Amino acid sequence: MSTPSLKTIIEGALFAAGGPLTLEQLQELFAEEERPERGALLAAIETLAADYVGRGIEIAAVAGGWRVQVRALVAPWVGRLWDERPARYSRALLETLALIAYRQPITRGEIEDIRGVAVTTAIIKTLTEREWIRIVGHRDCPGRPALFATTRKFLDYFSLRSLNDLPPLAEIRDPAFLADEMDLDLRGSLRSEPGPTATPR
Amino acid sequence: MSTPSLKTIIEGALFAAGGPLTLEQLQELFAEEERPERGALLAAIETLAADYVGRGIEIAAVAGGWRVQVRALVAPWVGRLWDERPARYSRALLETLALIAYRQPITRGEIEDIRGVAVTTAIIKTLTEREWIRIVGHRDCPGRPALFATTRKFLDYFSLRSLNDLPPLAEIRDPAFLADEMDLDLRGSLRSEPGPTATPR
Amino acid sequence: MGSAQQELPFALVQGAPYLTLPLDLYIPPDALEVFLDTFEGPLDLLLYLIKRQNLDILDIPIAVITDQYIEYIDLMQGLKLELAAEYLVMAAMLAEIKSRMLLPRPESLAEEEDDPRAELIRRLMEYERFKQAALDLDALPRLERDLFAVHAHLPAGHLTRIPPPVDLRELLMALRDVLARADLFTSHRVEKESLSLRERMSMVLDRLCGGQFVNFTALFDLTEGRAGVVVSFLAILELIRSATLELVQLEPFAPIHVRLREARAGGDPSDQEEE
Repeated sequence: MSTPSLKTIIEGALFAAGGPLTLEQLQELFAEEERPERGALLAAIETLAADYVGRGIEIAAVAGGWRVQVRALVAPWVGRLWDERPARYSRALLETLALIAYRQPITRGEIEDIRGVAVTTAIIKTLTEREWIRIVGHRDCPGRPALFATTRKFLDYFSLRSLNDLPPLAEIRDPAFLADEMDLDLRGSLRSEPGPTATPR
Repeated sequence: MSTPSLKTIIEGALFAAGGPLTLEQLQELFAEEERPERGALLAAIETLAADYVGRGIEIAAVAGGWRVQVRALVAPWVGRLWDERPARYSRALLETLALIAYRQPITRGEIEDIRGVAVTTAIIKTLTEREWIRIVGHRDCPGRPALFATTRKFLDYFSLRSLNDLPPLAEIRDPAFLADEMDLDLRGSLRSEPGPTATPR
Repeated sequence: MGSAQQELPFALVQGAPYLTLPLDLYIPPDALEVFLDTFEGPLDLLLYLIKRQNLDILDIPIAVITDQYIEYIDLMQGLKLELAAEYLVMAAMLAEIKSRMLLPRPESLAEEEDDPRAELIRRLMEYERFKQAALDLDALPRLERDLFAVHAHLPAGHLTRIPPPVDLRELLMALRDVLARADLFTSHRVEKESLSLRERMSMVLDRLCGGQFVNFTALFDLTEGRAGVVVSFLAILELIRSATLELVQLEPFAPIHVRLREARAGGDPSDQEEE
């Protein structure tokens, strides 16, 4: 039995893993003395990805590493494998999730201020159980409210490599008559948008 | 967006299914008027299988239909994905196991009533595969739900001679019980939750 | 973002989409409930009112919008629909802005800095950004809807899946959490219940798991002594009570047989278990 090529091994692993694999995880498939360099791994992944162009599946880079996924093009057919329709999320949930994604870390109260309505416990629970958000700390103010942030699972689920890949927030139109007064305020909120390194661990 | 080819759709479905698919199941992915003939499907599967010759995965005919599997040649490497760092069981699984131990024989519905949330099939499957629980009968009520009980293996694993060696419920309920006895040791093990570095399933 | 007005149906009434509200503001009562579900709060409703009339968010005719908003609120209250308190707070705020707008402003103050609408406009714009962000998020390709994870089968023999270790104390801790959540366990009955009884119930069920009839007496192990026999007896009674087992006696004084209550054919008292 000949030794299979690096590419073949990686292919088997990516297809079997059921989720994204990092370079480190791929390296660990090999015994210490035969462990490939990161460069060699990356090259193999690239070749693999090229092999799958135009097929029913593709190799995608997401926050958690590389993942093989069934392409969106065939989703209308493949989705029929399962009886249930894919979950649809309410506007309330999506707005809450968007606020957490773009403004993390953020408290429930701050979300409510922007949305103008209460955030139900059910929404927070659903987002937490899906492991899309988690508590990353508590604000140091009365009541010590929890600070929410998104997780890597959130990024993986929405096919994002980092928070930077989120669609850009709409620009604030500069209201002439408010210009001076609001300047600081708006700049302030813009600054807190996810920076390039804001990818949660 | 052009309509993907039959082969592309089948490829997507076989890879997404997570188990073998029959010709009938594949046919059902298509609306009635565009449903392919068995012959056309078989031809597409054959072409697909040929595409994967010499790669890290293959399309194999098994009793239940066609299935995507890791080639035996690379399996020794791929198998290491699950080698190290066994994942930890979820709180939901431990609660389910504890309830089966203390309230056996018990149905899934009864466990759900007490926990207040659904018990997933995956949890029951994991506990059954580990041979810690088994079905010992069925309750004579609508649906004839299975009754679960713990096994000899369960007792052995936890070094119990019988269920009577488990502490009485009243003792567990005492807030002092776990606080004193379990101290740092447990804290330590709880802290070592799996990181977001997706431990492959 | 604001230029293209979205022609999303504002409500669906008996399947027909309503793109605009009737001018006289009459809405069938059914639609009003849809209405409340359709809007995510007072800001959302205000945005709708503004967009519907192609008004510029930066220069809201506050009197008009306030009147319309309050008409909606009155209507909904008139129909006794439960209205979130936030809607009323907004109504009060609008009324206040309106009255401030009506007051003559001293010339000395730069009017830019004194526009009573400023805070409202800021909030509306901020909300609108995230309303759009939510739509964008929803449009991203996501797992389970647009994309699917692949699962290749790993041939047997290569999988040395190490099951996670579990500490007994961890198990008990989990149980304590459930107990804390479930009042069910406060009943004395459960607390007093002996685990040996439950264990015995499982053992009895195990003996019967084939679905065959078993001689009643064969379920007792006399070597266990009196206590053991009593536990077995109680276990069987408990299982009969919960309709898990059934007792069968073909004729008076004939041996009593026990089996799982399961509509399974092929069981006959004569093919009792060999002992």
